[in-house]
Amino acid sequence: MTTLILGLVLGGTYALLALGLTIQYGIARIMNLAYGEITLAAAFVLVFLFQAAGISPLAAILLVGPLGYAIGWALYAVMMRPLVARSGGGSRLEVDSILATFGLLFVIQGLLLMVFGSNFTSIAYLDQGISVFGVTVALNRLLAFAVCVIAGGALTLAISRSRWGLVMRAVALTPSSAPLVGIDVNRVARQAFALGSALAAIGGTSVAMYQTFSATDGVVFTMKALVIVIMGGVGNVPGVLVAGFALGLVETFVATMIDPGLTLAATFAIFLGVLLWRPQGIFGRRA
Amino acid sequence: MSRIALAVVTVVLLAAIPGYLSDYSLGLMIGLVTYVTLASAWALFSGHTRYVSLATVAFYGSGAYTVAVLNESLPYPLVLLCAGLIGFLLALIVGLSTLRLAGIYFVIFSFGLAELIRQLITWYEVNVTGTLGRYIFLDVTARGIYWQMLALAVFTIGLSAWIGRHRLGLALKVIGDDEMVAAHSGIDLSRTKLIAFTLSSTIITLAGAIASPRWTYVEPSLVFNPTVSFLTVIMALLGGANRLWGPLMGAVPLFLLFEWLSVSFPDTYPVILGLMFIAVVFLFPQGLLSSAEAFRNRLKGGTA
Amino acid sequence: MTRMTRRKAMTALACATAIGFSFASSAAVAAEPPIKIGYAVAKTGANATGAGITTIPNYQLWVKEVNQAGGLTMPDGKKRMIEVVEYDDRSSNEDLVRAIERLASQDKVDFILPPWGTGPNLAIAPLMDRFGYPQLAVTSVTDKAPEFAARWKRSYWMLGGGHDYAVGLANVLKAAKAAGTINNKIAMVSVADGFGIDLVKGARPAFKDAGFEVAYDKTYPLGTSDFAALMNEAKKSGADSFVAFSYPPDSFGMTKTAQSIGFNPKVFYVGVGGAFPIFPKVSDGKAEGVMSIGGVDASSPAIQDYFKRHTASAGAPPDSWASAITYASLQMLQQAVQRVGLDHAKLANEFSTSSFDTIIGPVKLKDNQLRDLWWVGQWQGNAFKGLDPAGKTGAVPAVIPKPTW
Amino acid sequence: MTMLHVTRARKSFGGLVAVNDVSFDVAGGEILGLLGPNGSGKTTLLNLISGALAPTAGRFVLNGQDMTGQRADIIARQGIARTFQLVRILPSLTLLENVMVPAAFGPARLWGEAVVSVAREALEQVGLSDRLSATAGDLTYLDQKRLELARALAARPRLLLLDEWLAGLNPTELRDGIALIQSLSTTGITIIMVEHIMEAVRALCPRCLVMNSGTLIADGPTQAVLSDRHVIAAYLGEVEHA
Repeated sequence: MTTLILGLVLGGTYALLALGLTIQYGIARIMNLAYGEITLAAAFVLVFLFQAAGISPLAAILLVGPLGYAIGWALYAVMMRPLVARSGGGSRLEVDSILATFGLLFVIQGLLLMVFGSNFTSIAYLDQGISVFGVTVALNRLLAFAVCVIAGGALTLAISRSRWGLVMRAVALTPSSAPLVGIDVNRVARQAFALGSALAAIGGTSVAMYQTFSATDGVVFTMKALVIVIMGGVGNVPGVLVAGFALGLVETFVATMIDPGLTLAATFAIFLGVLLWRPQGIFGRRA
Repeated sequence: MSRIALAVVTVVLLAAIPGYLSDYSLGLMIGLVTYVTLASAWALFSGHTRYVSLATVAFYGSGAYTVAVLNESLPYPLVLLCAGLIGFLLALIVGLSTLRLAGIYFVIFSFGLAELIRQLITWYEVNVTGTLGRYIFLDVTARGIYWQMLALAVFTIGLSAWIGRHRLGLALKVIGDDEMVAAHSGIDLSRTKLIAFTLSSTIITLAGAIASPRWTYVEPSLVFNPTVSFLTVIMALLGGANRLWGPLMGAVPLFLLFEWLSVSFPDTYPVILGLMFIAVVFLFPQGLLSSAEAFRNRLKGGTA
Repeated sequence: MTRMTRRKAMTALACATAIGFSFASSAAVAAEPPIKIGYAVAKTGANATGAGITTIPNYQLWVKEVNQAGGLTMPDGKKRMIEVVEYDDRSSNEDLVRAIERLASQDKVDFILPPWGTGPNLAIAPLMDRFGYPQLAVTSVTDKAPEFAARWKRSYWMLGGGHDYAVGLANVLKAAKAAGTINNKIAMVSVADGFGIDLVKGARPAFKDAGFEVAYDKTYPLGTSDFAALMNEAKKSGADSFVAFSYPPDSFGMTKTAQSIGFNPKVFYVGVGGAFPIFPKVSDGKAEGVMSIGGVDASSPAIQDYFKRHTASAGAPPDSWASAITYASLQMLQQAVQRVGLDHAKLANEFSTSSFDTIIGPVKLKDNQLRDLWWVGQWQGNAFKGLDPAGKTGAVPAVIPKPTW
Repeated sequence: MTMLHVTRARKSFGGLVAVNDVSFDVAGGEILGLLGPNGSGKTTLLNLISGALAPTAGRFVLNGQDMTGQRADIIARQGIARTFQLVRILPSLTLLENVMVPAAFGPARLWGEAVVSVAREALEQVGLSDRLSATAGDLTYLDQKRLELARALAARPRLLLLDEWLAGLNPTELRDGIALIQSLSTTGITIIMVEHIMEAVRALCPRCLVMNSGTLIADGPTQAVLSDRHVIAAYLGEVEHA
């Protein structure tokens, strides 16, 4: 029971981190290696707002989310769009976007180091425990879990039910033929990338509440998110939720029952296994 | 013929310079030759097939770690041999299981591989041998390392040149362009990819083994540093990964540039580096060599 | 290669008044050429955080103070300014080795200050030995220090070994058990890294000898960010003492997790990071009673003054473990130069044989190692005070049980 | 003499049966037309023969050798070469290199002088021999088609599969294309061609197969097949849909 609840809560924080990436990669077709840095930048901004301006982290989420959206929008327009145009829908975009966002990773990390220094950063907010079915869980983790479930649920609904979601799915499936039915692929991709950045930023703000971090931690977030995205199936929002929860459960299970030393190895082993046997993700459909 | 003569003279000159260099310049040359080797070996497989591998450090680190484990129990040449063998076997296993993955999946898999190997070695060391962090006390001088690495670099480029003229080279190019056509032309996809991947990975493992005595102390988190993989990719792509001399043309200027930046702008260099990186992607999409060629053609032909 | 830019110490000065002051003083000693001191530390990459907390601020503080005082005093009484040559090793040993080669053979600096971390210090040791530079390896914890000191005659190892810290902790716990304040069970976790393994290997026999039963003994991988499962298991183990041989982010994560799940062991010990100035904030102001590695003699005026100066210079107080020792090593250098000048052999001899007066008190190395260290410390009041060795000047008695969060 | 023997070939994707128990024989030296409306399974059938897809069921025998379920490269080395519906050249290679590929890796496995001369010959056959070192990606659409054919010919195949190779050509080009294929037939090569252009089918193929919704609905002399009631219905049906 303890394992189950701890695993689910941990999984929720993982899934929240991965939501944005799956949208960026699945719909906008940008493999964003700087994803973790955007998350981290949001975490720093939250801490700054909290400490310097005294803005409550909960209110700050409302500020940081839209900010992430705006930055994602701008990044896409300035940096990604020319690459997309150049690739002409081919597979070159993947390599190009990996390389370009790898550069972006350095830029953001360098800026964070210059502005916030290399020190560990941490705030204490909502970290009192709360009992869930007899298991004590930190409130901020629970909050991340809730945000994840709400954001993930809303996205799932929006994508499967609304017209906007239909357009998103169309672009994700066949970006080349979407224009035939009057969809502005460029606009949709930009929206998706911006939305992904906003989710990354929200993920970052929740990270700031429960974890100590420093300016060089971004890659860790990217990797975790990537593992979950691949497991869940690229662009598949419910898949990401399930994969995140599954990963949280596995890690907690391995840590409790087998050996905490193998948690990360287990993560990567599962990840590689999924890649080998079901590269479309556990929940993806075969192409 | 004159080309070969030129190459021989260059190699002889390169082999002779350590006598005239300061320790730092020699260190710089070692780093330079190491990355030329890595980038060329990487391009041997990835350049033509366009399978972007981020597993470089998985092999490089394995080589270094092998030396760290064996350096006290075996003579040095045997240690190198073992490292090569381990790289070969590892590449074989990885290759057999992964080369059917395409595109982004291969990229990500290769990245995860380095992490998995690192985690497994760590766990093994902690729980089985009970030590983490090994020492390399070998009587290999910086010059010795330089000569070995130079030899490996020459071998790598020579091998690439030979492959380029051999049917294996043509097969790799075809695979890079269109796997479907390759298969329908009679090319055995998995065998071809496996051979190239194994050759490339074994060389990379050896490079790690040769470089490791310079570090004295080896730990999984130190030797499996993903930056090595990324730098290798960037250097090869910058020069033009599908050209024989491309990786070299990318590795030399980038390596010197990194060195210069970190020396001159120790505080801001990540930002500059990142911006340049982005600039490279935008300005030289096909690599420096291709861009230079296109420029030359434009000068010569007037019209394209 | 293009000409490098030297980051002259003068330009590194933080405030305008200091600049004015140094101009005035440097004008007075204009005849003397500056002393070049070089270092390569991690400004980016995995080691940047550790180096940014413990190593770099102390180097900067010391250089600033020395230059404000007109420079290093030479044996003949003349003063020479310090000129700094610094490189970023990008947390890569290959780059670090090259940077040291550069400092030694290209820049021909007079003295090289060590990098941050055990691995980096070991990586440069053979080079420093070959070039003949003394190496004041402060931030490296290794049980093999005696071996290394014998192998590289001019290397000095100043932070002890994992075994020392483990035994120190065992002593503190043993005393508490004898007094009947804690039971004989310990829950122990360690990071799967050279450092964690060294400590845990020392701790297992030490705890056993002290009559403890290690009820929970697990290792977690480097880079773990969630400790809920681990801490829950530790809580269930029934141990009164929780011991973590951890790295800073883990130490912080465990503290937060312990607080949120209401895990209140009588002894709460975390590894690196526990003595960091940020720790009280991490623990939401409830650091009181938390034990960790290191410690300072909080009652010493020299230490108090050092904390003030460090805070003014770096914007934050130093950590209470390796920072003061780093600064003390620089004072040793300063005094050694004053006694014997810049000759490496003479400096090495001086480090090996003489005693020095530093902020951590008089220092005399034994077999090229600093052994007079704090092994265990505890947050008491607003300071992280040394507990063990109990006989050391400034040692305070342990507060056990720790107040609940 | 039977060159290719296809027995109850079947391919299903999930619930969709793209090729439904198709059986036929091809004699050596024959030029066989494969007709049918869009989506009737013609290309899938070619893919099954060339090994691009593995059949769900059925048997494929080439010259007495069972090739059922073999990989594409092994089938290619047995002497089957093909072109693709959407032209697939190797854009970063030169024309000569493009054409060298099947000569080097196909049934003959040539190298050195031999492979170059075979490649030149094949390029000459399609009229591209003056641009050996041009990059294939720079060619016009028609030249790309020619290049693709030259590549298939360089394999010196016993069986050549053409997937709408004549589609998209203007009338002059079409006439050249038909002449080209006709000139091939004199070399004794066996050809199966998927084609929509009736003019070409009438000129080139003495015999035709017609597929509809995955099923073989007609097999016989071209003239007879084209006037078959079912065949006309199938095509008209398609017209209605469009």
